[in-house]
Amino acid sequence: MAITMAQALNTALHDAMAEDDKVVMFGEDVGILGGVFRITDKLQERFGEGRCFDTPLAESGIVGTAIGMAMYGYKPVVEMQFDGFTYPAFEQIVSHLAKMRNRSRGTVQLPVVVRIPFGGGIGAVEHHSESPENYFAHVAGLKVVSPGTPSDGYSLLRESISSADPVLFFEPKRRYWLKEDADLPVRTEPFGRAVVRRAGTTATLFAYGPMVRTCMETASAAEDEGWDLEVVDLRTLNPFDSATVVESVKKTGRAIVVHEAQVFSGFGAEVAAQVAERAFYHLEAPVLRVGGFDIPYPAAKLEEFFLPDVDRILDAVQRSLSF
Amino acid sequence: MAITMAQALNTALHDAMAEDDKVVMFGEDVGILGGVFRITDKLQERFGEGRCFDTPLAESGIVGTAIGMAMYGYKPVVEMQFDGFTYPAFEQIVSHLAKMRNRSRGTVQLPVVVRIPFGGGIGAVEHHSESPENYFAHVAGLKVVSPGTPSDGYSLLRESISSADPVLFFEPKRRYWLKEDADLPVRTEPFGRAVVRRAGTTATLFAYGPMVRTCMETASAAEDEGWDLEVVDLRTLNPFDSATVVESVKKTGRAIVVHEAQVFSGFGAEVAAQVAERAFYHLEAPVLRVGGFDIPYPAAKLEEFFLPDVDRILDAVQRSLSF
Amino acid sequence: MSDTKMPLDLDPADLLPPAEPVQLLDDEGTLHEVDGYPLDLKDSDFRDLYRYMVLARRVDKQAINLQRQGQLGVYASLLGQEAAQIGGAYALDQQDWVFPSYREMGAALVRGVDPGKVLHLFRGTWLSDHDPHEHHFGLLSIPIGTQALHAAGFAMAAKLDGSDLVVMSYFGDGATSEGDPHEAMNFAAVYEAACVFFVQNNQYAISVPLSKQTKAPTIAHKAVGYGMPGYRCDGNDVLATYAVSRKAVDRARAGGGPSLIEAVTYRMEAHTTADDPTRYRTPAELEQWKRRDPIARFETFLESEGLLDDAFRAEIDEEAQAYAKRMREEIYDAPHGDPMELFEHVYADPPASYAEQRALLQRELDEHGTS
Amino acid sequence: MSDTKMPLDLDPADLLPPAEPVQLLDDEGTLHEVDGYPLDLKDSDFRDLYRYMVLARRVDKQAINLQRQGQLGVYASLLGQEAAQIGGAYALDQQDWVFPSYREMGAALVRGVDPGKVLHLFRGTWLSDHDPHEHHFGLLSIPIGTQALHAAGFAMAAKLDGSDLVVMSYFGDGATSEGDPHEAMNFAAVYEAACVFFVQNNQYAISVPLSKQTKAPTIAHKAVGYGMPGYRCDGNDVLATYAVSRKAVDRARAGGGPSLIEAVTYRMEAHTTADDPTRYRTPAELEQWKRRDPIARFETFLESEGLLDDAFRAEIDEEAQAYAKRMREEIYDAPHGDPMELFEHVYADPPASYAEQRALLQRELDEHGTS
Ligand SMILES: Cc1ncc(C[n+]2csc(CCOP(=O)(O)OP(=O)(O)O)c2C)c(N)n1
Ligand SMILES: Cc1ncc(C[n+]2csc(CCOP(=O)(O)OP(=O)(O)O)c2C)c(N)n1
Ligand SMILES: [Mg+2]
Ligand SMILES: [Mg+2]
Repeated sequence: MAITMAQALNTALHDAMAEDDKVVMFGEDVGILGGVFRITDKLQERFGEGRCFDTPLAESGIVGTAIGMAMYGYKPVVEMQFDGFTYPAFEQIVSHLAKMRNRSRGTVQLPVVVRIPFGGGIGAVEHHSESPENYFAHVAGLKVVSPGTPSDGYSLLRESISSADPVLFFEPKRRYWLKEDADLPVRTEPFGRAVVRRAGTTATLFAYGPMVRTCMETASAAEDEGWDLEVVDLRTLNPFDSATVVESVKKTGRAIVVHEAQVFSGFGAEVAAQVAERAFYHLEAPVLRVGGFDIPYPAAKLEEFFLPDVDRILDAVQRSLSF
Repeated sequence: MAITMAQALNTALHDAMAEDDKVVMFGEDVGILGGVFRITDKLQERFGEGRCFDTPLAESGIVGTAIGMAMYGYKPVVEMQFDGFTYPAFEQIVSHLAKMRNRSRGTVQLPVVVRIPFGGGIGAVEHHSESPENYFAHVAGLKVVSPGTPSDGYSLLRESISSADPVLFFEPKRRYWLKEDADLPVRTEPFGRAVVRRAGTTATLFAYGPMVRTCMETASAAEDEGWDLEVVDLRTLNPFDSATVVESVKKTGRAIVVHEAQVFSGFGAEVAAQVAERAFYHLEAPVLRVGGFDIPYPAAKLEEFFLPDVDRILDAVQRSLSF
Repeated sequence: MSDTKMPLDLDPADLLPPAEPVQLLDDEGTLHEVDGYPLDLKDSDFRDLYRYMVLARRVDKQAINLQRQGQLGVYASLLGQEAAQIGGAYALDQQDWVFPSYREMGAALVRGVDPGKVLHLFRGTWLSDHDPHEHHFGLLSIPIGTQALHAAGFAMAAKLDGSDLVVMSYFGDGATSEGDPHEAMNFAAVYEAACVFFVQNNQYAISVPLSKQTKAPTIAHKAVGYGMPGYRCDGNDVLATYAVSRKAVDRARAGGGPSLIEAVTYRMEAHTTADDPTRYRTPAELEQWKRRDPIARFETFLESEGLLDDAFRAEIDEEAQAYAKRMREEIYDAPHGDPMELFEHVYADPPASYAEQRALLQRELDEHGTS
Repeated sequence: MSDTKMPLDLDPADLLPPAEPVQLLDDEGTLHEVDGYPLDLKDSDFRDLYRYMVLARRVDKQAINLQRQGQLGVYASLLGQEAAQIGGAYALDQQDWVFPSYREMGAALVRGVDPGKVLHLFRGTWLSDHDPHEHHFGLLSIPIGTQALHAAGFAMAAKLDGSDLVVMSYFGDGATSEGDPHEAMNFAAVYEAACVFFVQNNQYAISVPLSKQTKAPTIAHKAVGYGMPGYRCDGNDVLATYAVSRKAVDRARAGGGPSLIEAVTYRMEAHTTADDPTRYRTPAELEQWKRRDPIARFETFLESEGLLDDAFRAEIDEEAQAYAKRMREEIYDAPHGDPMELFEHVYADPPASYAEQRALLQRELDEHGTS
């Protein structure tokens, strides 16, 4: 059956809440409205206002109370309405959500999932197209996850909700309507496994979230050039699957990391650094990074010039090959 | 004359405020107390409560009002009391301080300096030894600076205060008492220039802030092994001086990046990625990264096991050489 | 120990806003005098207030249409909030400043900002397109409540500089839950900054009604915690919003410090054009508020005062059409502008690394016309 | 439009805290009954309150000494705040929870937490060393005010679960300026969670006096903005802090929702052992507060009631010495523990990358004994 990413995520929430009555969902407009993207559609109707509720407009409040609820024994799933509105919760995430388990020597667990629709490509106004994943990938104590396909949307969200560790779950909002043939419930590879979405020999494209699809399109387009690209979907930034990444580069000898976020000190730097370290003797060209420019996310009419697309990635492949 | 980093910074503030009455300094306990590290000592006494004042306890408030004051025409220098207390201001920094100039098409400039005593090594309690620089290095629109010597402390702070762009100024708190022979006022190299602190041929150590000193000590210790290490002080993370970095690696063929922050997705990843890309054919070994482990900053009695030190860096040099 | 006593020599009850919001025009448009809120308006002021409200509504409608025609990505309507916004901004002098949220097209008009320019944000031509310094009107602020701190800081700066300008910060009922407006009110109070916090309580934060946002008796009561006056007015009565703002602004200008105004009003449109309000509110509720339309009410009053004749109506109508036309001209098929400009404004002093990135973009433009 | 009216059927003045803080024992230790604050204490309770205060002071002193001897990195004293802290925590049942800041050694004692264990944070053995679930006492929280949200969330959870436990969150006067306590009080109020926000107003946030922190008439007045009661008491009168807390706790347990307590007290020591308060406050001020010592005052009362004889004094003294001794034993030269434990608790399910990092640290330990 063809399902969209949005349906997959919504179903994952329904199934998790049906299975475990400790799972609660809250955030801004997630109740009767079902969230601005309808990812929480019908949760309140089905599970009642106690288990799915609207909060006052305060993101630090949302994450901070989620921590308290988790200490009590609940498994809160909270929504940040958009990527750019995660920032007020930064202190609660970095100083408490990430650190409480370690601080308490393991006596306090915080099984909290923070859902964040992220990334651009939907023509939105400012603050609605950010890619903040690397602020959090750098925080020890968090898991950082971003699905690129509907089945992974379902499976990784279910795994996030059952995880005893806090998870920042980045939903590629421009892929909410991306379709895939899949039957729910589905379980895909667990956290910490990158997946080869397309095997190839010429070079490897590494991506996660929204750029997985773009890389697949690039690989198709590259066939015209006679290039056989491998596409690796990283899926979880932390834990990071070095092994699969390195294995792929050992095979292809060339690596291009792709994300929407500005390149400077983005997650691509970590991938590039690891590849350059661990596949040193196998690299036939430097690891290249393709991403947004080092500027703030631009206005809607200019986002196409900011975002990596098939052409920009092909250009990088070309540069890699001509090394 | 021998001056300490703390004296250099304090003098820079005094001189900047004396020179330009638009410079104002505020934050928690910066007034009569002179800041918990006394970096703002006697500013209030000398310039009055209007130009150096204590604020209510609210970091978002501090940065947010600094933005308003800058829009009016002042040049606010604000203090975050400790690294770990910068996080409540994250939204104001990322969504406004960094972006307002671009958003306004250049009609609004925000010459704000956010001073942040950062890093560990002083046996402090939790949240007082963080290295948050890479959260900000990834933000387009900010400059991110960290002096490693007293003269740079003076000069880079003066340049930060006169900069039309917002600056996050990371003060290596464990080096507040580091001494250097220097006469103030002193002007060193400008933003965007890395400096070779010690020329060498065996391998290059890249560092900034607190680790510059540690790397210099490492270079001395390395002489016993017959290694001639080059030490490059990056000084400003953004703007980043690729040219000097690459030039050094072209010479030595080996690079080790050192910082206190956890390695995973830290600033070392950016340095490593750039070196691996831009000095690809000159590298004789993979760029290695030496930093904190990927864990929260530990309790005081265990920090020595977390922090990079001479031995850990020498070990990396050894690994680099045996490649 | 004086610290254990109340530092104020006030009757405690004086701290509290009145039980009823200040209303000068009742729902039928009849004027009632209210103690403490004298009206200092001339006929031309009455006419101006009306003019701005009608223009705001027309401009708002034009923006919605532009969005429906695919010319804007999204738009946040002020329908129903004309009296609240305009009464507030009208109480300001030219030297004063406004720090708006994203819904302040009406206040923008009063400040003389060209509505067409404001729309570039919603079209996505650029992230904004007016110079705040020209009209003393800050950039529309999207992260909720954050602009309240800029307003407080600006007012702190003005005070330090010896200026008597006043700053007005707009935000919504939902915004009162965020930390930033809380910190802003506290800073403004502590430094006795001339900052007026103007809350348009339009009953909703997207789908979330006020009753789920706060248990405060009213939003005006929140002022107590900062030791500042909290004023409350009927936000659909432009004379009330003006009179209350006048009082707050005069007080601030005279050095009396900040205050909080709650204008009780209603968002007649969807939250933005992307929203579907039928999911969370009833036609009956809408109907109730429709009957309290701020413009209709003020018209009744003006008519009874003989201030509204056909000639004036025609004049405003013409002006409104002209505004709408200029907006269409400004926005309709406005080109996206030069992508190379993306690198122009990020820094006064851009990093060397931009050279390479500019070159990449230029190459892309040359080769594909897009990235 | 009922929304434009006050939703409360209250006399507005009822919302406000009383002009004078509630005091049951005057500065001379004489008991006065206060309407609405009946004392439900038995003789054993009076003795217990005294006992906890004396123990807290002794434990506090021991901690300062340990710091002076270089055994602790830093320590935040509660000297002078014994009545505030202990009166609050004493009003709780065993099932209830406390979410403390870093200054809550007194509250820890009441909850049965071993003070020696608390000190490991200040020594730096580990970041904390007690299991919150054992005594229902959260980890000491250093980022100001953040724990108020954990408390609110915990109370929301308890309510959802049908439990009638009550949560008490301690924070300081300075913390009221941060966004988090604001958001916490709002959440607790909106969800009618059983959460008591207990502010120890000790007049300072490090060097910043209350007058620069807020212009609110009192901190208790801040409750008005959340539609919750704000109680104010003499924080150096343990009977007042107890009676007021009892009222707030009972109300919360009965489903009446959250409230805010301001205990007016004074920090007699430096902010922490790293602070030099002579820079910002006068000996005269200190002297004034010394005369209002919470323990001395309570002693006078107990003596007048015949509840304090030499035997009881000796018993407490012995207990206090024993506590101090155990603290010394626990902390003195406590080893730093196994560095390899650093990787143990970060994740329930640690990343594969830890293997390499563990190996590196192990190698360093083998080679150098340190990193
Ligand atoms: C920090 C932040 N969180 C969430 C949002 C998403 N959002 C946009 S408008 C809005 C509701 C605002 O309500 P209110 O303050 O009452 O203003 P109104 O829209 O009613 O004018 C929300 C939640 C945002 N813009 N900023
Ligand atoms: C978010 C944050 N900012 C700054 C600090 C540094 N700091 C520690 S204690 C303190 C003052 C706190 O004052 P108050 O809330 O009155 O509590 P008290 O120490 O008086 O008990 C400050 C500024 C901190 N711990 N957390
Ligand atoms: Mg609203
Ligand atoms: Mg205090």
